[in-house]
Amino acid sequence: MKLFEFEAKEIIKNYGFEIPQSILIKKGDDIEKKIRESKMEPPFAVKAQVLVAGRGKSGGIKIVKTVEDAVKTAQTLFETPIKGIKPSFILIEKAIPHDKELYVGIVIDRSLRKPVVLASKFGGVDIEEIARNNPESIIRYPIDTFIGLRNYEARIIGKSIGVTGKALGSFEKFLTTLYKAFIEYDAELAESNPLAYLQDKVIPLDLRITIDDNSLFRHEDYAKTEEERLGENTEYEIKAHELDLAFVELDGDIGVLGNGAGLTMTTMDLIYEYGGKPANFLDMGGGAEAEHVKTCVKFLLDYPKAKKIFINMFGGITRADEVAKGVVMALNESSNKKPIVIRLTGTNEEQGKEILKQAGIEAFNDPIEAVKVVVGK
Amino acid sequence: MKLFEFEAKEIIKNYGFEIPQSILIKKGDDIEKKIRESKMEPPFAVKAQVLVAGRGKSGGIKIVKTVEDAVKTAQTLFETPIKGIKPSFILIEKAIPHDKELYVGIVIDRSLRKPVVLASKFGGVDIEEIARNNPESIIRYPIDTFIGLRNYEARIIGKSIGVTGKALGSFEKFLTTLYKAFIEYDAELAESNPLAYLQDKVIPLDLRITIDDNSLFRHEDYAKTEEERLGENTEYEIKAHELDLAFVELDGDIGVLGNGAGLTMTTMDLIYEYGGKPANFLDMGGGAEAEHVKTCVKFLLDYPKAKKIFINMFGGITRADEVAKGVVMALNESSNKKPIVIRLTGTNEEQGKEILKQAGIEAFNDPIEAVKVVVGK
Amino acid sequence: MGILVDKNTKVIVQGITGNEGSFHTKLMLDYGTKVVAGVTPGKGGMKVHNVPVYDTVSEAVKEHPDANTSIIFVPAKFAADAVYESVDAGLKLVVVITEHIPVHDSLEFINYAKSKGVNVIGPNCPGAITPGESKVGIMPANVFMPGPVGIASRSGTLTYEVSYALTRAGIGQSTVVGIGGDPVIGLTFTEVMEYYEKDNQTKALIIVGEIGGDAEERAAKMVEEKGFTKPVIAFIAGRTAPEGKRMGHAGAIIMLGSGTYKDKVEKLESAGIKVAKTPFELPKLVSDALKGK
Amino acid sequence: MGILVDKNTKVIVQGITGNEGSFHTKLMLDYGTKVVAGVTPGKGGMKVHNVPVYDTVSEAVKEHPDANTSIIFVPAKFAADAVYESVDAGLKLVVVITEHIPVHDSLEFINYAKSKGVNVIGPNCPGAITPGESKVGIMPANVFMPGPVGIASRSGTLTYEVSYALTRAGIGQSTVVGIGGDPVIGLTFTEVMEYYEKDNQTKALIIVGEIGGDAEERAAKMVEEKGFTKPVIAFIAGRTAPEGKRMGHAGAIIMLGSGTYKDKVEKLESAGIKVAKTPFELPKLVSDALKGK
Repeated sequence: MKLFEFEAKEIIKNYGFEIPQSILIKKGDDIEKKIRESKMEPPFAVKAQVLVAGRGKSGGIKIVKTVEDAVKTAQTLFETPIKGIKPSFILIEKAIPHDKELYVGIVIDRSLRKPVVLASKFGGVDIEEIARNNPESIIRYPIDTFIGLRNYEARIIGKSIGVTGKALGSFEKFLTTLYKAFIEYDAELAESNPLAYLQDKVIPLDLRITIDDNSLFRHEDYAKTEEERLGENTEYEIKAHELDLAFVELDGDIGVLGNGAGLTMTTMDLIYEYGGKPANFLDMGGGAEAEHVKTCVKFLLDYPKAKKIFINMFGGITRADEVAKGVVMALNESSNKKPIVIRLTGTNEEQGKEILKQAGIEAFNDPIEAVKVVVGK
Repeated sequence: MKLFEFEAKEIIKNYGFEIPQSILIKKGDDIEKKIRESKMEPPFAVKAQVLVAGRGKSGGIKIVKTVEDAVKTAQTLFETPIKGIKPSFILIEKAIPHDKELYVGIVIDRSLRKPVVLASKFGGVDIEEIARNNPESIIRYPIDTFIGLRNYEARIIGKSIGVTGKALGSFEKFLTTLYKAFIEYDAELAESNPLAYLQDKVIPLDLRITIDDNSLFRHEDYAKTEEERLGENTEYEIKAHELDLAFVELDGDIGVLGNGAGLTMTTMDLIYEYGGKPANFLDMGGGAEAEHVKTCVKFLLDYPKAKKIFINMFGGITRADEVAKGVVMALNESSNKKPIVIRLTGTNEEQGKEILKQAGIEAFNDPIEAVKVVVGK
Repeated sequence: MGILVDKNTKVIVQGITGNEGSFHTKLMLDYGTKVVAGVTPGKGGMKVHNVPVYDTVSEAVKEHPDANTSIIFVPAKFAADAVYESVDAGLKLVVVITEHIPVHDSLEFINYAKSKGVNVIGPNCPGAITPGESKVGIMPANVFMPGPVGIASRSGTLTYEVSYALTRAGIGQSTVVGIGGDPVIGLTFTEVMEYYEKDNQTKALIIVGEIGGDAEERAAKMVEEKGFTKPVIAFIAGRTAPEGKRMGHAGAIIMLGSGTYKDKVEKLESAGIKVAKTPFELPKLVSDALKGK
Repeated sequence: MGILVDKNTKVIVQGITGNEGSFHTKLMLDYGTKVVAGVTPGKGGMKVHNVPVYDTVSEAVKEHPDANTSIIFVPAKFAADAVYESVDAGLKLVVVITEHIPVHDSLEFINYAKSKGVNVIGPNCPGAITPGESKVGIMPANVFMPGPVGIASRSGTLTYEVSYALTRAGIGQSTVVGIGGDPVIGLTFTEVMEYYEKDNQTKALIIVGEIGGDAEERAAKMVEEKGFTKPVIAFIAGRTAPEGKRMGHAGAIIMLGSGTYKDKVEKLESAGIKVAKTPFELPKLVSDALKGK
């Protein structure tokens, strides 16, 4: 779960790290009054609070020199979709004049199985872009899981991206604070980009924290707000999320349902290999029962991008008869009709095929044969 | 720094562990109104909030059956000194009927250099008493510093003192919560005694947390309240604390000032060995300068128990001339006069002795000789 | 012989009284796996499919000192604790079936287990099976048969599919290890491969990877740098997966431009590892490899 | 030779630009100690008494790869970090002079150092000196002279007093180690004694203990159980200290009825260790012991 910039900054602030003065504007707020009351003086950075990447490039951040401009800009931003999404919040922040912009992020290194600090003196652009243009500038510093990030390590990292003098102490405090947030909020990613590097301190101009979804039971306040963060997903991804389905929207026209993530991806790949285009990823999971299969199939029947449906099911723990039952239930309950091709094999295969046969569906044994039929070649 | 019972319980409660309903009474509060507002029903435990040990035995805890009795008892307790101290707060708590009382504490094991959980099925009396009467009942379970106390370990500990069934889950939660407090509050001691063992849960009837004084910079809220906790110290210990002196009051009549804790203790021991009785422990510390020595000597001049003063100083990093200067300054500034015997040796010994000589004091070289003089034998 | 699990494997089932734990205990017993004890806090004294249940792993180990392996079915919230308990009780292999464990928990218990010399398989994995000897996992037993091919896979169902295809083609398996679909897992491809390298029964190896992370790239690098004496064939799922989206598995996501299908295939092929276009090509490719073609 | 510090000791001073750090760097240099570098974050490039200062220990070690020991003068709040830095930079002995370090910090860095095979002396200690070879600490140099007696002590000034008494009596010291007055310290009596046991120069050992904790009891137990080939004589400070009060040192407190003078003396004596009534008896007792009386 991605946190909004203002939420991430709030965390850092509560840990005692100074961030730029700001006010948060909701739609309908009296913006001018709020600015006046805050006693902030321009210039301001007016920033749309959206979760998609590339906000700056998409025009979501404006620097303004007067209160009047701030009000106007905020009103405009509320109505300006960024990658399709209109913001619900605008952050008006004291603009910080600065010369240098750093990149600092913490992620998990899968092969080391450790958190790793990424830092570069070339902040202000995506880490991918830094990796392309200045790969040698990126410091990778792994952190011991049990000891955590020590202050001296933060200083070493700061020094290695050119931070010196008084600002190094501020960098040390910032990075150890960011690491604390990374750990305490079960983050997959905690990142400041850009991190402004001033004479005597560093200031996070942007700040991003992504909480591991699996840990949300430890972060109940955020778990409650999960729905309002789905903005960056498509309409059907949001619907799938509400139904608790593992669904990803794709650009093709063949609806895909498989059991198990690997098999479902492979089914997509097979369709592509044989000249078709998958319309989605949808994994019914392991050990699915009829009711859940029904939900999945009905979802694909309702999903307009899917012109046909391909169900690829290998029965192991999942039983073929349960899947067949679920399919038939879905077809009976839904008014949408679409061509369906089913490959069914493994545990209780015979019973499953019989159930489908009675509903007029001939299931395939061989996935390749089945794929060829669904792509129509 | 010892926390009051109600403070320790507040910590555990904020971590999500259920404690008995209660209200905190300050002097001058309308006790009856507060009880009525809380909607608590009797019986209550009315408990003086003092930091000294043995509160129960000293009559600081009363069980009452009516609101009227609670009010009366609280009023009486405010006026009843416990080991010399009248409480500033009274806790009125819902009484919990229970059969069994456990002991659970966490301390630091010096030789293992690990936190260690102490637990016994014979709670309700001091751990010292348990150690005397039921030593085999005490479980000692050391905790890995980096991994912390795992839930399964809490269950093992609970089981080993006879907690079973649903209550074991509650015990697990309590002990892991107590350990969290122990770590996050830099505790030297975190202890519940008694911990009531009910059918389906455990409830901490008393709870004690002692914060390591050296860590108070991390616990600023408590550091601010340091003064009000000094009640269990003597008048002169409180004065010494205000002057930041390492002073302990003793029962004899010879005031002792040394440099270094070991040497100062040894000086006390020497006085005792030669038939005298030390009136205090006072360590001027290492590398003391004249101003600080002056403060120490003036303190002893004002300290009525000290009829004579013995200064034992071995010059290493501390310079004998600085000490001599400090002594002379104190004598000049104070109107109190007491016999002073000084042993002075080491760095700048000659200059020091010369300074004292001009003030009419003949310093000794040999501590034994000096001690014999001060004890008057 | 196979690797990691064999006829000497003596299993403790953590979470044995739950639905999944109980169900798969039955299936493991049916397969001949030596399940010696189960653990569920507060349920000590029960029996599940005639397997005695204890409150703690240390009690189970005390009564069954030959136990050497744990399989974990406990809910995600409590799974980390279950791993620590097994590691501290002296078991040598911990198989974590549980899905949705917080990744910071996995980081810690995997590092802890490693520091104690304990192997972890998973989390979010189907377990490991050495056909004909021992099944410590949730895979359907009937798709496997003993033979010369090792399989290491990030995916569950896909592994069954591949194994079944081999079995139908008359090619058996030495050991099949589902290493897990999470971003942070215990044994990864390279570590499992070191076991396969030493195993006499294994004559060829299939790697079933997927997009996300760089486990396949590292396997390729290891083969390239250290060499591997047995033929390796790979399949990678997720060729058509978009960037930045999790494909079912928490680990199956292309992030910061890394973990793409293209990268993986290039690295594997440049290390001399054949990459199958579909899993159904694998029996032919393996059969050729076994014949030295 | 002595133990722990000798003429091969190459010291890095952490907190060298502070008052104490700078002052004692001068005194150590005067004594002949090889102080090769200093560290103060943000002060890299300076010199203190001609010793080059670096921002980090790793930089100092890079420029002075023969450095093997650190002495720490940084404030309590930052001391733990300084220890981690030295340990991670590969130094083999860390002497922590700093007083008032939170005990939970000490617990962690001492365990960490131990796991990396690094010795910690202190915290809250005067350091160690091998007279005539190297002084890594804050003790006044003039009270020591080389000789056959090892001293391990929980107290600072008292140690100087004892050493001076020996020196005046013509009895020199092999190595004098102030192990520190905190409840949780790195090397304790038993560990230091293992070094003394192996040291050829040391012919007799003095233990200067004090009330609180059970370090002296453990030393007694070790002598009783494992034996110790050299005569040991002890002095314990705090015979007249009351229970439950801290006597200056954080570690000098009788708690929960343990750590009393009486207990310590009984245990030591029953292990055959003579306990002096005053520190001024020690020269005679040691002299007798050296003569085999």
